[in-house]
Amino acid sequence: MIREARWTPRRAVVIVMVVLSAFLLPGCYDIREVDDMNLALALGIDETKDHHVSVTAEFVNPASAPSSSDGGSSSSGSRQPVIVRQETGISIEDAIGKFEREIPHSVYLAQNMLVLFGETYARNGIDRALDYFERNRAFRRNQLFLVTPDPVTDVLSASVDPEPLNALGIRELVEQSSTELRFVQSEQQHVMEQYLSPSQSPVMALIGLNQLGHPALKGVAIFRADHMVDTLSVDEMQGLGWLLGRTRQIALRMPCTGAGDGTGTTIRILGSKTRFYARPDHDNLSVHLDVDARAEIEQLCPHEKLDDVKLKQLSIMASSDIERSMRNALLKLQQDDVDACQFGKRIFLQSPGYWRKMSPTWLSAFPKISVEYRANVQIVRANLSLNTPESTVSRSGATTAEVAQ
Amino acid sequence: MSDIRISRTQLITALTWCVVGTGIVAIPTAIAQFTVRDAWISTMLFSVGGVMVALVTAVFTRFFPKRSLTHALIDAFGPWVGRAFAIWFLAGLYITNCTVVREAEVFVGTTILPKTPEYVLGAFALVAVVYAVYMGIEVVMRDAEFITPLVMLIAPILFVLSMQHMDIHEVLPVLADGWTPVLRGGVVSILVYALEMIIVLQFSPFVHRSQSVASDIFVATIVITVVLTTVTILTVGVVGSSTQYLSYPVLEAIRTIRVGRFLERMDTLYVIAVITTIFIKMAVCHYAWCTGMKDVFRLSSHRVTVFPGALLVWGGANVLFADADDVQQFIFYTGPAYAVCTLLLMPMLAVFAHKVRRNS
Amino acid sequence: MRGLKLWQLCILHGKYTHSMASQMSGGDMVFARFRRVKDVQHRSPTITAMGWSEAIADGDVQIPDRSDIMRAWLDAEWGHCSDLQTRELEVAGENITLVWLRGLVDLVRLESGILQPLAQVSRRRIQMNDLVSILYTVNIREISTKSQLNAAVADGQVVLWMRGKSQALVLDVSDAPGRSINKAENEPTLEGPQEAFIEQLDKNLALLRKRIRSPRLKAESVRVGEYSNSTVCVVYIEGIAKPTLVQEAMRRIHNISVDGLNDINKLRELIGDAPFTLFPTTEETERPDRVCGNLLQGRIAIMVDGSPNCLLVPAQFIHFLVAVDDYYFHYTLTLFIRMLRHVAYWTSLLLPALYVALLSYNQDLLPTPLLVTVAAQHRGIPFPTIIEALLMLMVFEVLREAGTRLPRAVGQSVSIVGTLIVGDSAVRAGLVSPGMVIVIAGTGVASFALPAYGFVNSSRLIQFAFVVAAGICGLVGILILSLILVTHLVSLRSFGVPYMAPIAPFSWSDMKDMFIRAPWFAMKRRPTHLETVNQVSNRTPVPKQKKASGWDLSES
Amino acid sequence: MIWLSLVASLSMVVIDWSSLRTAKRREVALYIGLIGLSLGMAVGYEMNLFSKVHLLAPIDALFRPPTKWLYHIL
Repeated sequence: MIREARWTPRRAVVIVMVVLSAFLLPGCYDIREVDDMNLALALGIDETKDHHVSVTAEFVNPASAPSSSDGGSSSSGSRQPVIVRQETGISIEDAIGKFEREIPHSVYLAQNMLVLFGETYARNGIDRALDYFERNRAFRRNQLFLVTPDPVTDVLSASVDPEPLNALGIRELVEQSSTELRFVQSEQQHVMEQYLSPSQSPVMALIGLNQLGHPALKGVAIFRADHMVDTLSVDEMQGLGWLLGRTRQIALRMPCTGAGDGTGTTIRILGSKTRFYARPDHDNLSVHLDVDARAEIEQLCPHEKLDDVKLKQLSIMASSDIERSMRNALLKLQQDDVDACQFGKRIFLQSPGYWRKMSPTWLSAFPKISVEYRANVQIVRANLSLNTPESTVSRSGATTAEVAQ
Repeated sequence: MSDIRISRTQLITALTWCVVGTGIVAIPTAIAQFTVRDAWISTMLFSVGGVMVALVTAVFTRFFPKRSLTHALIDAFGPWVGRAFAIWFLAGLYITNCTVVREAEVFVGTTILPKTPEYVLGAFALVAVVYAVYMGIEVVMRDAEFITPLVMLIAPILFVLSMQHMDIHEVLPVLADGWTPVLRGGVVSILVYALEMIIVLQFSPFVHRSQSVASDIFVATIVITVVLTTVTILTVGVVGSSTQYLSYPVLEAIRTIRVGRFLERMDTLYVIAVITTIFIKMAVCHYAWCTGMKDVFRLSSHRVTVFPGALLVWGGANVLFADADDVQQFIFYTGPAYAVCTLLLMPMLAVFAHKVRRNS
Repeated sequence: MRGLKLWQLCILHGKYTHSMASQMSGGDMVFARFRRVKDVQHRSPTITAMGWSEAIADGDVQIPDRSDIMRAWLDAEWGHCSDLQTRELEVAGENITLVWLRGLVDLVRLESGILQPLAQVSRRRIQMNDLVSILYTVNIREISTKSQLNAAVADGQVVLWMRGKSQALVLDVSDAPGRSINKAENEPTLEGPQEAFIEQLDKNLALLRKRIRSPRLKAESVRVGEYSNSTVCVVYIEGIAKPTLVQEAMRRIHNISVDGLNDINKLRELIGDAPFTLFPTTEETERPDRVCGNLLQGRIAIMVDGSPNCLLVPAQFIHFLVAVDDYYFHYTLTLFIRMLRHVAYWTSLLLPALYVALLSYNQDLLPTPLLVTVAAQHRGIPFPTIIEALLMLMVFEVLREAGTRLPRAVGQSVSIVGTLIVGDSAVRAGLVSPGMVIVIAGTGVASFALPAYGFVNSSRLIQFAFVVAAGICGLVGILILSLILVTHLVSLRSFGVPYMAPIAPFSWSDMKDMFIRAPWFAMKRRPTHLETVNQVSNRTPVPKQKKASGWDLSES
Repeated sequence: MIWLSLVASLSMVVIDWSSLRTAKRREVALYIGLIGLSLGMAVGYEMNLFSKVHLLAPIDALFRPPTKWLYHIL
């Protein structure tokens, strides 16, 4: 078929005009020049004494980054890379609205990567914030939800050298730990998943300031539904990791059996996997947790020799260490009555019907659950050296191998 | 005009994009009203609707080869009754088209251009649609063919990248709540989105071999079912229970993508892919409507109604529905029965009347 | 109007009058070999007539046989033509007049091939036929009308008229000035042949003949142009090219009625498909090897006397992303290069627009560290991004134009001054952001990577539209405009073949020479969308590898 | 929206002008009718008429009960 379109020049001109005017008439409603915005990288949310919400925002300081006008060399070191501002309002959006009125350039939230809840706010319930963060199109569900026991403003303005931008640095801190324990990376989406799961117990990473005033990962905060209940220290956090499932690259430190001079044995768990078995009786729920781990030796006590016996001994020690750690963590969770170890969810996955009967009384049942642990650590390699240097030398100058002969 | 030929590939791609375009936006949300964990079973039910359409098409093309649906209605019922039925069908097409435009407006307005008035967005899109429809069905089909490789390039990247956040436990346990929510969830995808494929009957005169239309629909059904099911599993796996309250769960699944510091924020890519496929859907619907108008009002060309029709669709999209929720309510609670009466019953009625007439 | 109608009649009448023409011109060796090409060298009489408006009025008026009338007519017709030479000779008692135009005639051959033999004639009462045998070193044909005489003189041939005869002889000793065959300047290649077309049609045809030594290579020619009377030649291979395609091309050429046609671009605009599109629907090339390759694929070539370029139709989008080097390199490299070229094309079209959209609308798409850097770069720039982009694009276009128009030595310094010094100082002065300079430069480089110059020009224009769309509506604007662009592209046709042919409508077998270039042994068929008469182009068996690649390893 | 629809209908009339002059009377009437209908819609939209008047109400009334019933029996 030959195209029947009879093009006349006038028609072409008109079509071009129509297309152009279609674009030009409405104007640019959504234009937002990159110069005219404050890039918010982190939001801190806390509560004032009169139960108002104070929002701390961390903006990129455009003057500090190398720009075209100063050639990228001078004066960038002296200025703060981020600007931290705080506003108070009756709700989060109210406080953020105040930023618009009090800071030149509008707030740009789409690059926000952290939401840092103050401990007070978290304890009084983060449900006030959740809908805002879920609904607002600017926020992405991979931003981190964190809790801090320290003043939010301090954490957000603390230096995280060598990373110039505070929020990026904190995010990296959390991500580094999350290679060991995945649940530490408490992205909004994971928090929401846990919040909506049968167990209803979100976990968020806990960021605090260390003695030098730098942010550091202090453990995790555990929530019963939307209220923060308690925090787990880094050690207890590991226990929670084994309760929950897979972990990687966790170091276990155990004291020396003999004259410990502070060093101790360190075993790095290369990877572990936890199996969960629930035996539902009508009253008494008993749970069985099986941890399988592979490990390598990172450090041995001085003068110790690595032989079959030692290896077996080490793996038993590591296993019992894991069991102890799990027991401690679970004890704490049961005391707090928080199912952060996701038992509820896992029971639901195993037998939805049983869970449906169980769920109304779950909070009272959870502390009574009897749990059996069985950890099995298999040491798969000894790293670069087979024995400690100390074990091979004797005062006579002969090596142990010679002595043995 | 009978020189125009649509190849089978073109028909299948166009059909696929027609359903997937808005389906990928609306179907997960629709199903999540009833079930989240078993949503993927509901999307699998799409194939039931697809097979239904394929059967109807097979019957229709046997009795009316080289006839569009509106033409067939007029042939079967005579000029006046037939025209009334055809107008009923065209009204259905018009409302469908309005729904699609409004959905697209709301989608873009919510996701990337919040300050732009929705009707402006609709006008933008319709400029492109009008141009394509004006140039004829071949161009629309080739558009569909052209974008296919592009979408096929984007989609797997997005899916693979969002897989990293997927947790298969969100989809388990299967059928924990029984079949009822699954079936309820399937209603919209079977009765609204699958039945939309009947639109093909408007093009059947142009298809290369009209006998193969039914099998093309069948192939398209399989493709669509696979795509939708994959998307749904992925979405539920990534987004989890939040699917129930999120407006655009698939978008949220894609927004979670983050690979290192350099690869993140791919959602606009997704929005762009969706708009592109919705563009195909709008063009196909509008073309079907225009050819219908041509049959009913005995116009010299489908081009007569391209421009004013698009204007009417644009007006209707903003006027028929008071708000975004209204669109959803319409699709969920009016759409199924309306689609059955308009899209499924019309061709069957035409065939029936044709048979009765021939026998008498 | 009357002239036009008559003219068309003439064309219809003289469309395929080769046989007639060959009878009239007598069978010499040249005709025997170039049966179809004869129109190039000696026009068919009917077509010749229409070139001159007066001649149309005259119709086919006989050449006068009386000497005074002839002289008067020549003075009137060729008056004020100072380069017209007439020479009256007395050969064996007969009065002979030679007429030619100075400068178009090879004087040496005039001397040795015509004047000397004539001077030696001793026999009395010679006839026209005797002259033909006397002047055996030149091609001779007989004409009988004034318009033919005019045309022959204008073509640079010598017309011999004998008193008392109403016929004349045309002696072909024309040697129009022209350059010799040079290297291809616009489509350079590293490894392929270097010859390029020149402004002379017969030489150009010979360049093709040299490569396709078969009588199936056909060259049909038409005279076009009321005054210029130039030859347009449609070249194709019989048995490959679709016959209706050739007919369509001939039809379009016959429809042309212009005063002068000396350039391929004029022809292209006169016979192209969609006159208002920015995209070329015909391809032009200066390389005979490329033309040959395309002829063998089933396309046809159109050449114009006086143009060093050749038009290839039908032209698809994909042809403009194919460089001739693709076929002279090993296919493994070409595969990568072709992909790169596709990327480069879309980059040159979209990159500035994407940058504008990302900076003024969709900042959320940028990764945070990048956005921080970009924002810092852009700080202090007085213009919004869209204005900055348009400004830079303009400056770049001006520089590019300055570079091409100036002599080569100066042009280089202009581009160095322009890009390096102006660009750098603009960045230092804080007028433009370094990111924008990178983007614009990247766009330019991407467009330089494309082989077809005319095609790149379209993207030069379209990129402005995209930048404006991005400035108005961000990525959605770009998207809508690209949808319109795609719709436009798929709606185009070139000589009946869809412009986006192997993609839409989709054809799997044609993909072999599209995104990739399949190895020669794998390209068995001609492109299906050209609907060639004969599909198979390659019958070579696939070369066997030394060791079997399958299970049956022979060494064990 | 009135403004935009006015511009749109004007430009489409200009584009189609040559076709409209040769078109049948029925086609022109349909053309004008459709444009008029959409202009009316635009005016109604600007007057906030359609938050009160629901154009799809008859269809809703007709088809919502069977759909609800369908959901109910499943």
